[in-house]
Amino acid sequence: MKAIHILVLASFAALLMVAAVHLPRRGDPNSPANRAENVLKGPVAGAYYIQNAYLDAKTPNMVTVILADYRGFDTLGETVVVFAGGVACLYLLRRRTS
Amino acid sequence: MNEVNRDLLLRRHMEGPIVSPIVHVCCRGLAPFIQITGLYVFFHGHYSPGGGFQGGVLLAASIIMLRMSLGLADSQRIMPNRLPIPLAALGALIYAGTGLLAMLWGGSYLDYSFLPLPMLDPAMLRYVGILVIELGVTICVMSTLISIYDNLLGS
Amino acid sequence: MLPWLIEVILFTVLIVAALVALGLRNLLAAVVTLNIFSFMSATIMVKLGAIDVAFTEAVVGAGAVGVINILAILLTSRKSAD
Amino acid sequence: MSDSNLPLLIPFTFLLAALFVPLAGSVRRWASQPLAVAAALFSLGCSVAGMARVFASGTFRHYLAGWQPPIGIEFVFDPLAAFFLVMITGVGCLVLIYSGPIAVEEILGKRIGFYSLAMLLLAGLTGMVVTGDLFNLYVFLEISALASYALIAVGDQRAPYSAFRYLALGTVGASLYLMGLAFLFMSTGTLNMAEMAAILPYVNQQPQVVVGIVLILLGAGLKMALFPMHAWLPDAYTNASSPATALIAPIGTKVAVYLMIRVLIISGFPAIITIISWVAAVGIIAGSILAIGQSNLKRMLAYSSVANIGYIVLGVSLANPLAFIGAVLHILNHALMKAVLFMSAGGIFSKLGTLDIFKLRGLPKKMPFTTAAFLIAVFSMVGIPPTGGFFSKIYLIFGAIEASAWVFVAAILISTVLNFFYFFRVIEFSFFKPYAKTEDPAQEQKSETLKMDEMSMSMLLSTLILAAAIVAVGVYNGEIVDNFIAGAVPGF
Amino acid sequence: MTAFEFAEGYSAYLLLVVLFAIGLYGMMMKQNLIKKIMGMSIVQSSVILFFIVSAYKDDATVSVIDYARGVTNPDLYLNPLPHTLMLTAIVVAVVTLGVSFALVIMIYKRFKTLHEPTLRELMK
Repeated sequence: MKAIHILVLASFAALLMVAAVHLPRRGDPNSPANRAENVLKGPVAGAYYIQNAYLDAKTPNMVTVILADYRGFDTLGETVVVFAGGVACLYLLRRRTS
Repeated sequence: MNEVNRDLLLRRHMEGPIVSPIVHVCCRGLAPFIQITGLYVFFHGHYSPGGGFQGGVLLAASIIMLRMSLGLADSQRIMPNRLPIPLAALGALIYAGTGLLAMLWGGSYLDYSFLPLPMLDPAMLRYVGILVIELGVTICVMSTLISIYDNLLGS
Repeated sequence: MLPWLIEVILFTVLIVAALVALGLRNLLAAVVTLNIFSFMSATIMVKLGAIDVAFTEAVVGAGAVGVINILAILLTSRKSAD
Repeated sequence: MSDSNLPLLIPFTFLLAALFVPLAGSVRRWASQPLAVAAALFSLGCSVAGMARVFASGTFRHYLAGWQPPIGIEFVFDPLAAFFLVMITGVGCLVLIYSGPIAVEEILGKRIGFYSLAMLLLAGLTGMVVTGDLFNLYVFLEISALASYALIAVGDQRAPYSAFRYLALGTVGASLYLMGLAFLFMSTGTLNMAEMAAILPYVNQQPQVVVGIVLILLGAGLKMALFPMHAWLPDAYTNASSPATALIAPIGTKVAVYLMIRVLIISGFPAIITIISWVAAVGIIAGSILAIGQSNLKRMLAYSSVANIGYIVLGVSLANPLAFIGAVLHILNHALMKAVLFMSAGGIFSKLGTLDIFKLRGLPKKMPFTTAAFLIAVFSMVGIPPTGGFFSKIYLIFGAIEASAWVFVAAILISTVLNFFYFFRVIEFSFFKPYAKTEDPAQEQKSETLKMDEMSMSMLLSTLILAAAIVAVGVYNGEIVDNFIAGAVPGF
Repeated sequence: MTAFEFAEGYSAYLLLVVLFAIGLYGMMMKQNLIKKIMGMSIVQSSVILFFIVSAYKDDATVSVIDYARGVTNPDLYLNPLPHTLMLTAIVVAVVTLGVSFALVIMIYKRFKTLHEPTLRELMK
């Protein structure tokens, strides 16, 4: 049984490795996520953020601008996840009152 | 061994300060510095790594450290047990409310350039808006982590 | 020299830390090893230039996860069968 | 505020309610349930209004923070999303009305937490449906997942362990999803669903894209408990408290199916759907056979959920319009049926104190209305004509015939027979068994002196409304398909 | 492509896939629930690092504005988008960890063990 699990896991890892070597190489400035224009001639998010973050929010740290403004709803979701964790722990561990 | 540990831990937290004065003094002395660092990290998130979440974790770490050294009873003065969850809700509300304010003033949700502050251009408004919502994140993260610690301990 | 070779070394340390953490029977030691793991991943993030993420990982690994981990182990059992 | 805020308002109302429930609950303990119901009603209104607008003037979007994608996040309200939103908010609203009295009984003193988490769960589910951004979807996925772990963990003695298993498998599912998203993001450079659908044809046959899609589908399969990955589901549904099960079972897994549909649409139904449809067909049969072996009512229903997820996935993966319509209609039907079944199971447990199928004697006399609702849901489950289940199965069978996949037709038919067997046992033991021959005379005495002892009014009312909805879906299935589902069918 | 270039470009991905598999191994094979949680956090860390590696660019600097470089050429800065996404993912991972420990403590209070085969026995 254990051997079968390890075999499944190894083949899964092998599959991922085969896929991973077809990804753009590490550090490629022209990979689809890093370049400035995609195949549809539209803007790519990463390059747009680099070029416009300071102009849009007067904030030098691009990550902060993306976190709080461009993708602000992700961060609201993150805050709600934190809140959910707090409520979940309260719900699970607080002794029953009354 | 394990049971002894557990009892020791709980007794320390229920009854009061632990025996060693060195630990006591060190923790009390260290806590304000951690808090200052947390506030710095929160306010300086615009210019360097940092921001609401990291600042919130640092503030929570300082208070958790006080809880560990002073005991649950004494550290109640700093952050009462009942407070964290309403405070976390308040933090998330600051965030959600800022977005809602922008929406009520005519923009999309979370579009800070529509915030009703006079005499600021959109870029500055975004700067301010980011600061406000980071404040909400800080409060929420800080109080939630303290709440998780309290609940894990008090279960 | 070869900057990426440093990365490979760091990744190797990371994997070794993960294996050791999973292998140790004393859970307290395993948690400490997992803190090493978290610190190593923060180091790799710095090497890759993700300073914000590295800072978060370091703060979280030291301030939140470590405390919660140790608390949970003190409240439950410290020995593991495997 | 304009009309295009509607897609935002639906999850946002739930988020806001989740924050306000602890605040209001700490002042007045009883205030938590009405607040939750009010939020669900408001969201239902928003969903219906949005649905009307979608069918009047087409898909509309809300750009969060005013940034157009791919720079920002967008919320998309299209026909498929509208259908799911109305279903989730409607069922959620009725379950929340139902949960009032039974929550007092089963999770006394934790009601504030329960309603806050229920709001978070609904926020996560509706957010997953409405978002147009793959990473934002992950965030909502985690919100709903965290809420459901906690909801499941409070119940009988074994509940925390089953919740832990759910947490472990759910986290693996989310990690697989994120890994697949990493592969897709690195090869397309975008996170927006529409843009990714436009870019994927340029890179479609490359191995990293295929593996990325497979990883996402694996993650979704873990979340929806598709057959070989269903290990967490029976324990979780059996051991959780009744209101939590009634809330999670009808709608929780459906949203993972929605995620699968979205990913398949984005990637243009790649060749792996053949494998998925075989897996689903095996799941249909296996779930039905496993359900026959159970003696606990909730556990039997949980295994039947596994089988029904198989139906839905089979319909989606056959990739033709008829089967797709059948799958979407079956999602609605299954949500209604499972809601009714679990709600009446909760009522039965609170009045009879047992869920053992062999001890349900006298149920029709004691709880006539609950039994009626239960029977309607069972008829729909088996597929008896005036109810909704019949028509969705017919669509699925026609879809399978159109794809000339006779094995799948056989699987659906065999599973119908198996369905009949395991539900017939419940009916047999509650209606037809004589009252004699029990080992426990006290029990005997209790069941002999039967008086009508129904669930409380709000529980009964919401159960009956849902049971009526099952019949209504059956009677008006043509209109529902023509008006609401036909617009959501993607081009194959 | 020489073996050298291959190692430079892909060693990080391959090692992270190995890490992912190690985490999954911990979750599947280890019988102690706390060990399973450790495996879980290893899996999450590997995914986070995978995204971080994808953001790397040769000869680029960290994503805080360097006024000497200007912002017109995006090749001079690392891609900030995956960094942001992973900040959120780290938070999610931490909160999941907290909830899982809450569950573990509940289980330990009821059954006085965290050994999975024993727990399965007790469940019957």
